[in-house]
Amino acid sequence: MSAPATETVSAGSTEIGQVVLRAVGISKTYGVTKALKGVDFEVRAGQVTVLFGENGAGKSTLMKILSGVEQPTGGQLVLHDEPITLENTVDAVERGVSIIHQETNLCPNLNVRDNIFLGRELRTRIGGIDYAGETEVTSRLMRQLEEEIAPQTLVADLRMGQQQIVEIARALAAETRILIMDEPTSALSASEVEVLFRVIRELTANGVAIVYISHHLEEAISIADHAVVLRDGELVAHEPAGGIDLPWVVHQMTGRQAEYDFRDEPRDSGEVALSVRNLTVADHATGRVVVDGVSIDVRAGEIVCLYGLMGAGRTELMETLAGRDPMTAGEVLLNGENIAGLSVGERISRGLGLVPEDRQRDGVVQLLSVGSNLSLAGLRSVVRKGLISRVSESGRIRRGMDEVTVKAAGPDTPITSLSGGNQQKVVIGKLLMTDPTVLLLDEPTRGIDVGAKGEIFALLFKEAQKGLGVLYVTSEIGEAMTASHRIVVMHKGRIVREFDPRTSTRAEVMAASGESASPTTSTPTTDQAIGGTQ
Amino acid sequence: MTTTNAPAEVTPRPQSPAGGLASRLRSITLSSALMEGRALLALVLIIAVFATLSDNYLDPGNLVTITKQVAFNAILALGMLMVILNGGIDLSVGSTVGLTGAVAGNLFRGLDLPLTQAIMFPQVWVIVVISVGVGALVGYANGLLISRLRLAPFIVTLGMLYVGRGLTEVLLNGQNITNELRGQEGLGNTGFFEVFASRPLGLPISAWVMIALAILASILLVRSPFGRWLYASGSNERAAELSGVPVTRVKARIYVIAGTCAGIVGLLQIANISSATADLGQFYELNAIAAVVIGGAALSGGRGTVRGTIIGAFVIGFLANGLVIVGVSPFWQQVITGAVIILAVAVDRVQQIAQNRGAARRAAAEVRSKTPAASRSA
Amino acid sequence: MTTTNAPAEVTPRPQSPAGGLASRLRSITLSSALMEGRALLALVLIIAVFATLSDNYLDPGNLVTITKQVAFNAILALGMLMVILNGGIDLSVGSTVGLTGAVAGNLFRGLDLPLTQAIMFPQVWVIVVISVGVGALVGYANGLLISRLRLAPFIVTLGMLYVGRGLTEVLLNGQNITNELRGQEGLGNTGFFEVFASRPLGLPISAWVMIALAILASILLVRSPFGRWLYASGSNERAAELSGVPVTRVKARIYVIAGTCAGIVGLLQIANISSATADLGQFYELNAIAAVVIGGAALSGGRGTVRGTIIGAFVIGFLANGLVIVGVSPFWQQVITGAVIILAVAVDRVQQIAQNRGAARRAAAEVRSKTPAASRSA
Amino acid sequence: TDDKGGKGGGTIAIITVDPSNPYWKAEVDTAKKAATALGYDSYTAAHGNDPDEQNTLIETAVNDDVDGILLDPAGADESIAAVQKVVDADIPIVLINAEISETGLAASQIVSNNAQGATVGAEAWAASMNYKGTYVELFGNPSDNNAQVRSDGYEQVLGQYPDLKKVGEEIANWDRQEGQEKMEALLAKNPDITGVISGNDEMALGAVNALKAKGKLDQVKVLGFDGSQDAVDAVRSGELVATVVQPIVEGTNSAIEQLDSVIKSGETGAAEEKQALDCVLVTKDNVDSVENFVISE
Ligand SMILES: Nc1ncnc2c1ncn2[C@@H]1O[C@H](COP(=O)(O)OP(=O)(O)OP(=O)(O)O)[C@@H](O)[C@H]1O
Ligand SMILES: Nc1ncnc2c1ncn2[C@@H]1O[C@H](COP(=O)(O)OP(=O)(O)OP(=O)(O)O)[C@@H](O)[C@H]1O
Ligand SMILES: [Mg+2]
Ligand SMILES: [Mg+2]
Repeated sequence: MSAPATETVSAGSTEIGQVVLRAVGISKTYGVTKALKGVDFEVRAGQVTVLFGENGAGKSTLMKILSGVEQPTGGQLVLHDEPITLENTVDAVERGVSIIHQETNLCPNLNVRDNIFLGRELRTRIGGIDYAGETEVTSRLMRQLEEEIAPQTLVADLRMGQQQIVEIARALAAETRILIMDEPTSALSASEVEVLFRVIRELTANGVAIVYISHHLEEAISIADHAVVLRDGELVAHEPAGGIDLPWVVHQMTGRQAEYDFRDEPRDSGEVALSVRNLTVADHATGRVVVDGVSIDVRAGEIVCLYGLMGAGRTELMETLAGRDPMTAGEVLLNGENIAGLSVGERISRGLGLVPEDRQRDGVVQLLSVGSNLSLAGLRSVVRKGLISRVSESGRIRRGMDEVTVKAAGPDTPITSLSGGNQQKVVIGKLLMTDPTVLLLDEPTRGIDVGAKGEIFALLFKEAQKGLGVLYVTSEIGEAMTASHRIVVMHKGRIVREFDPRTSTRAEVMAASGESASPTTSTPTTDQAIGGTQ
Repeated sequence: MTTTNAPAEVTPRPQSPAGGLASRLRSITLSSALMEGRALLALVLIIAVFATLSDNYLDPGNLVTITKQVAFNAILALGMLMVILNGGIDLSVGSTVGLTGAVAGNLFRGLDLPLTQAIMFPQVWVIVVISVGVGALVGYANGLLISRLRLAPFIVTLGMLYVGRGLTEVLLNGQNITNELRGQEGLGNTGFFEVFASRPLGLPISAWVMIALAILASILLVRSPFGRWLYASGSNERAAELSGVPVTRVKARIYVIAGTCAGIVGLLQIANISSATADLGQFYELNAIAAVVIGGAALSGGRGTVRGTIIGAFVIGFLANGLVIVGVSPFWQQVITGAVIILAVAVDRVQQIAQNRGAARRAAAEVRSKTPAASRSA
Repeated sequence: MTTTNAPAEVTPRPQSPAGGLASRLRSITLSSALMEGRALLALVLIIAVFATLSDNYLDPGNLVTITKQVAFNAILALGMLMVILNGGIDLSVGSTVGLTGAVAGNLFRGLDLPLTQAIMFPQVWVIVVISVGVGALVGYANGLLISRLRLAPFIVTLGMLYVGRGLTEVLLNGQNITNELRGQEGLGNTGFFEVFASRPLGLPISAWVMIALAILASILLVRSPFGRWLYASGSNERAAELSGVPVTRVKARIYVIAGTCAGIVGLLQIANISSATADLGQFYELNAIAAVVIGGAALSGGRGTVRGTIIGAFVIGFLANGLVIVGVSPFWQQVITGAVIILAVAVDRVQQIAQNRGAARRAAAEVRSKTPAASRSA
Repeated sequence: TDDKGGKGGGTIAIITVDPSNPYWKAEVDTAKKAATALGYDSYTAAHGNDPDEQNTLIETAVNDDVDGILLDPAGADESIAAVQKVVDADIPIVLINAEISETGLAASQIVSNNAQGATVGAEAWAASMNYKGTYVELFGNPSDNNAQVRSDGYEQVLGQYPDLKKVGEEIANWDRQEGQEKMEALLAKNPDITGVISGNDEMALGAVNALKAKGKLDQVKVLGFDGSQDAVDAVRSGELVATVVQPIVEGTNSAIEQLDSVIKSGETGAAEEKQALDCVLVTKDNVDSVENFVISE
């Protein structure tokens, strides 16, 4: 305690369970938003501290401060009992703190090796890059992570999940004593998650401290040594892992008992609204078939869940249905009309729209207000004599905001100031305002907290009751089981089976998707999703 | 009905449409005022400086001169604004000005009809339509290449700059066209100057055209679906596309608009200088871009206003005129113009940085005053 | 020692460095071949066309002439490549060429020392250092404004274009500097032409400088961390920054490099035309940008190579020379140059689209042939 | 009409083409000096041969209520409207160097006789070629009337000699470096030419550079135009066979004198409105009498 500064990184002196990094009274303000309000937080050597919290609770902000990405507006970081300030990420890495970001932060034009060593190159004697050395390490890391990615593969050519693996490898390549993982598994397949958890255990065994964030609550609980819950920028609970379970976590996160279970009578009697027949899609560049003879029907008022692993081809299927990508073969009927060859806009006006997978890239228009985002897709309906009627537009926007319950100061609020969940509601609302017959949603709840998830599904079921057909993609089995009338499982571009969620089990559905039934979680899985207690 | 925890319980706020509109207008004014603030500031500064240095600067006559001059640039800048809102750039407008001028000149000189051996002299309105049409056509070619083939606007329009300039020289063949523009009674093609060099109510026609086009552009951008689509696709093209915005069509159209504006300026300019010359319009694109950017638009797209653009054009016009009136050497005029362009965009950045610093300081102070224990405890 | 995942404990795989290098070279060749393919194609086509049209085109003497002219553009293009890799643009390099030429000319004319009443004549090497330094300084100013204040490169360098051109005219004050460049024995400032207009081994010095700088740039881009940082920050600046890449510094430096290249070209050009003139370097920036883009670089940053850029510069040079040799009317030369610029970037896009169509067709055919039953069942 | 003028004070606007070019620089410097000597303030502006810019500068000067304007016009037809504006505002204007195609507007037009200059230049050059051989021409900026006038003047003379054959022509925009590059390419195509005629000195000097580099300067005769100092030096050293000097300094001096006279008395004192400034041929014989556009003798 008296002379701590000299040996910050040499972890030999730290014992398992000892506090290595402490955040004291950390506050962070963005303009008017108070993202963190005096949070005290501890990271322990050789243990996994899991951070829970709803969207916008401040998890990422806290982690960015711990890793030097952002500077706090108040409070103090203490590393090995020494007060420190982290000016930037380099500072943090030098002190042994690395972070895997929630959004992948890679350069697509560089190869895997270059990305892993970017900013901390291995040098040759004359100052050039030691390519041989870097390639060696990269290959070794890929073996460790059980990914067959050649070091010189361009990152642009990798799947999202593989990119996440590269992010993880990059953190491992640094001499990390404290590793922060912000949603590392959001794009990983079950088997990849398993590998990641193995790596985490190896690291902790060697005294590395891990901070872990995930909205896959069960998965997170299974790896936790400590659970910390943030709510609205404040730390509301801190418990050793032994004493926690799912309902507790949800309760702490939301401040209330979670309750969503939308299981319902099957709706196989309505009219077929969307009919997909033998749809085949080939990748533009390679010509590889990614969607292979898919046939699905969606009836009016029916909510169909398209379940599958990452890379099953679901996104391609959805984007093809929406009209962004051309289809190679097959036919798509909307209300009996063949809509092949129509543009995205024409499909929207005929009643078929897509809520895309990547909200930031494809969903929100950043420079437009909440209101203008909401009215964008249905703009044609507020046009009078060639001009936008302000009265009818603002009327519709208000109704839309009420309908999807967007929490925003008003229609003129910049969309970027909303939390992820609320942004997603705007994107959904935007399409609902076009009076669709069938709504397509690709991973509508990705990166969204429990409360917002419930609200989104509530909204979908309400609309379904009014006759909307819904086809949505999810990778979360709990969601598939509790929030659909029918589950369609896709594997390697093909529809492999269909399930009635009331009569089937998680294990069956997961098995069909090609993954092992109970891969990562040690908690007993019940079909009661989250906090089924009523 | 089925859900329990949906925030549907939010009591619907009793918000009148009028109130909504007012607040909407307020926020528009506020955000655009911020954007245009620096341009207005620059304009006021420039006027103040030169008005004290020269008595004749604010002469009504001189103001009319400046306005006429500004009008040409402003009309081009309006087209350029659309392109820049889309995140594009059009380097070819200046060369299109020259080309349309040359086309009009050649039409006044008469069309050699290949078969009949006769020369046809189109009427003035036909000439006007064809010339502006040529401008639109150049824009159409740009738009096609940029939107369909997804080529970089910078390169396409750079190439078009050369093509247009070359064609202009081919058309003029080293000879300016001057007297022919007056037309001849016998040929029925007189009247060009009477319209295109007229001064209704004492203001040059170019100023009127600028005003008309600015109003048109405002309506297009603020009130029409096309405008909304333009802002949307300039900010996030992929998202706009998935919202049903015809992004390719929007992108193609704006270059047509820019080309059409260039065509109009081409006609106004040959009337103004009463001659079609080969280097008419050279560097106009740079001035137009400068006007748009000084007016607060972002070159990355999605941000910019008609009003800012017009103010930006006036900044450039008042500056150029003031430098001449004050008698600054032509060499130094260039230096000062360049410096002002940089300053105009630097000012609000510096201001912004200072603001951020101030905000951070205030926030830090607030936190300190609230949580003294925490910071000491470390 | 204590850490588990440190790269130190890598079991050294018995991989010969040569093997690594070879595979590395292979992968570089493949991906860059795709990028540079169209440039090479254009070059070969141009050479083939003009060689059949004129016997003198492939004359060794003419090749040397072309190479000399290409060299100036290529040196500028190397600097421009760095800027474009970063997603920036530098419109000021041409005006910097003129400025450094004027500075050098003035130094040859002698420095009026303010206090001593004497005129000092710096030695040639001092002149060279100062002139290139002025180029670097202009670049430094650009870099500072762009990286620190985060201003748009287009606008900053556009402003700098005016400033530089104005200063050039101020320095020359309407007088070309010609005879003074020779220096005088008595003043100890002779020898400029002996170096900067020399022809070692029959090739003009500018060509040698181009070769040297190309090698240097290759090493910088491919072998040094700076190069990796540049590619990284050009493609995803935020990611690069979070990885610890000093993105601001990288950005600031590349403009210094571009300015330095412009300074070198300025010296080479005044030696080449044996005079410092006021409009030296006009439009050079456009040619440099065209070379970089024809060479396969993306204006959005992160993509481009030294080899492609050099090829791009040769495309432009061979084309310009060929058009003159074949006797194409000067008016049409511009049209063709513009068209080739557009074509060069359009070709690979069209090819890519065709490829995609082909791939899709093949996939469709495959699907049909595989699952005849399925498609019938619908 | 103007009381300020009577006292010899007042302001003269000097509107020229491009003072970064030595020729116009001499014009501007002379005009300024002469105006100052007569007790005027003066300011200079440049339109760069852009009639639109000229319009603006003229209007600005009119608004500024100057007492007199010296204008080097941008185009014979294009400038009429601009000059008319000055006349309408009752401000005296004198044109220098180039003319406008209308009389009765400007007080006087003191015009370099480009056609005559081209003829004397071409004669001298043809003689040095012994009236035979092949040659190429470098052409100025096509949007500048003088480029065509000079080219026509050359053609008028050289067309008389059937043994002189033009084998190429390129635009080099009055620019030395462009002249050099175009010459290099022309040489590759026509390695055996024996002559080069150029619309101005800058392009001619560029051609000289190219010829020197190819070691062909001694077998090729080059003709310039303008009489710039560099060109005069080149004539002295034999690199150019001739250039043609326009006595711009004399012309400008008398232009300012006439302008002063109009301001003070309403009369120029000259017999004609249009006064031709005949160009003077500069060859090795008289090269020492020319310095900075001033012809002593
Ligand atoms: N750069 C920023 N500017 C303004 N506000 C921000 C910024 N970053 C975060 N915020 C705000 O700070 C709050 C906390 O955000 P943070 O990203 O830390 O949440 P999170 O817990 O990680 O949420 P999620 O689970 O969605 O990732 C939110 O209200 C967010 O809108
Ligand atoms: N950029 C890419 N380059 C090469 N292959 C790709 C790329 N993106 C996707 N793929 C491949 O296309 C197939 C379908 O991917 P797609 O993204 O549609 O799957 P998905 O089920 O939606 O998964 P995710 O949830 O990750 O989006 C997979 O085999 C995937 O590997
Ligand atoms: Mg987060
Ligand atoms: Mg997907």
